[in-house]
Amino acid sequence: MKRLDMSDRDDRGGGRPEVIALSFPARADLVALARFTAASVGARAGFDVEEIEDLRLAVDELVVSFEAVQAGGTIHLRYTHDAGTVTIECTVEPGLRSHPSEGIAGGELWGGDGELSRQLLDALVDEHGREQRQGRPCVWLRKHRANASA
Amino acid sequence: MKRLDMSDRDDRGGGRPEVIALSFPARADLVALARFTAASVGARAGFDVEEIEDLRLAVDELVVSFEAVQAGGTIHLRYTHDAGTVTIECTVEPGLRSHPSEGIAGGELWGGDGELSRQLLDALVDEHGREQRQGRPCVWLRKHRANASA
Amino acid sequence: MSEDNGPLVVVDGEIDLAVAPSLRERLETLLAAGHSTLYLDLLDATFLDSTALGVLVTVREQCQRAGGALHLIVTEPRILKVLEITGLATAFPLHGSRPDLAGTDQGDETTRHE
Amino acid sequence: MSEDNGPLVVVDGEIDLAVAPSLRERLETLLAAGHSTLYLDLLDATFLDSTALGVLVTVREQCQRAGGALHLIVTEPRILKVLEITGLATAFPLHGSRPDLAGTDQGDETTRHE
Ligand SMILES: Nc1ncnc2c1ncn2[C@@H]1O[C@H](COP(=O)(O)OP(=O)(O)O)[C@@H](O)[C@H]1O
Ligand SMILES: Nc1ncnc2c1ncn2[C@@H]1O[C@H](COP(=O)(O)OP(=O)(O)O)[C@@H](O)[C@H]1O
Repeated sequence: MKRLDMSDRDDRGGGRPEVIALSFPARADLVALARFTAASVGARAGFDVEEIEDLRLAVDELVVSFEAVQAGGTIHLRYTHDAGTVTIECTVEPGLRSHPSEGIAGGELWGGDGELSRQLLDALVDEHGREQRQGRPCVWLRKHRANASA
Repeated sequence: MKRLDMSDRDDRGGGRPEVIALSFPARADLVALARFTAASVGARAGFDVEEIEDLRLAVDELVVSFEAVQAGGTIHLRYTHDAGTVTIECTVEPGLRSHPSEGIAGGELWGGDGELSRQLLDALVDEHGREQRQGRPCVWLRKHRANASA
Repeated sequence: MSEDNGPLVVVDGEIDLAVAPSLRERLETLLAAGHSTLYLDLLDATFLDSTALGVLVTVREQCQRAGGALHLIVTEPRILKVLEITGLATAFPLHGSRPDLAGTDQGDETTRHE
Repeated sequence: MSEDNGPLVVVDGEIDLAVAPSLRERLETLLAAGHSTLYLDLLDATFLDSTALGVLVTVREQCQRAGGALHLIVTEPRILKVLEITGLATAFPLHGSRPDLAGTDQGDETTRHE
């Protein structure tokens, strides 16, 4: 599992990277927001239809990887694209678990899906990882357009 | 035009209001993000299909009201819902206008649409307004569900 | 040229800030080519905001100045609602279906906007 | 009960974290009612993530333990891709269309999941 290299992000391709940020409560019926935003960013980055579908599934996998622990928390997503490369970072801000049944967590339902999620991410994106960012867990991915100029 | 009253927001209905935040570069093809997010928030607030369509159009009108001035800037949207009431605030962070032709602005195309926009907002939402927020322009709207408990 | 006939332009999907400029360009190209009456097919359009409406109002004025009209073909209730809210439902000749294409020059000019 | 016949469950749209729990509930209700073989119609499903896949894997094991199988009816390339990536394309009996409903109890049990 690689570490997210931020250093070369801002000057790749000589352009300004576009940043889209999205935060929402960790609830199952809001995960679609993460997918729709990924599709928009993929389209802006010049991804083709298949690559956009890959990105939609990959960001879904990032977000659901936080489910069990973080019900009641807030999901923060940061989408960047630059020269045909999309980077998505997902962090979670823990919340008070006042309504556990309503959160993204599904209890024992989700046990053991981490392996499926990892297999999907391995296949769908070029790089992905999990690390601590200012004391909070962060999962991220990076995907290049097939015909990327970078 | 009313001022946005923030004071009663956090305790209406006794619940925790849900907050969804979205930021994106002021570009025409990203306005769809604002609409999709509005639809998700409307659904969470219990709006019916017609109310959700009203909300989608209304947030579009908030965002495009910033077009001409703010090409190259960043649009910040904050969606809150609580007890069947949705509040959306839209502020703009000015940017360097390095690529004026690519931004949301369409030059003279948009001149005179403010009146159409205002008519639509008047009809579609319960309250809307424009004010300065920490030195930046902020447009906002509030819409109640027809069968809202509040 | 008859005032009742004119080229047909078809747009579908969401007619918003991203699409309005090219719609305007398309309609104004036909005006510049000498057409004063235009037909805009919105049957497969699902959304129309004030920026698109601004284009329709502007082009409508240009058509009228040239002695013609901008006809809208629209059935989508959301788009009719937008026209009604803004008081524009009576400003355009509205049609519930495409006019018969026979005998006009619409066949050639019909182009799908996407 | 024949191992080849069983109730049909239909799901459409995006099968994700929001939908997976009710899908699981629906399938397990049929298992609890004594069915060991189930058919899941994914013909109108457009998206399937690891949480939905986790449900399919769990229910498949329950079916097999009861001497039956979980059949998937799927043609969507995106869903086939997900099955292939995770090595599960050969773990389920796959069908390109709905089995003939005649002579089974599927007619009664068929329910649309939405
Ligand atoms: N649906 C559409 N049909 C025709 N042209 C379109 C459509 N959507 C966008 N365009 C055109 O594509 C160009 C780029 O669109 P725009 O939204 O401004 O993206 P960008 O900000 O990347 O330039 C514009 O000239 C616009 O007129
Ligand atoms: N497409 C669907 N079909 C059937 N049930 C669904 C579907 N989507 C959601 N549900 C059910 O609706 C309930 C609420 O969904 P959920 O996403 O958890 O929203 P909330 O967070 O508001 O409770 C859940 O029990 C879920 O199983």
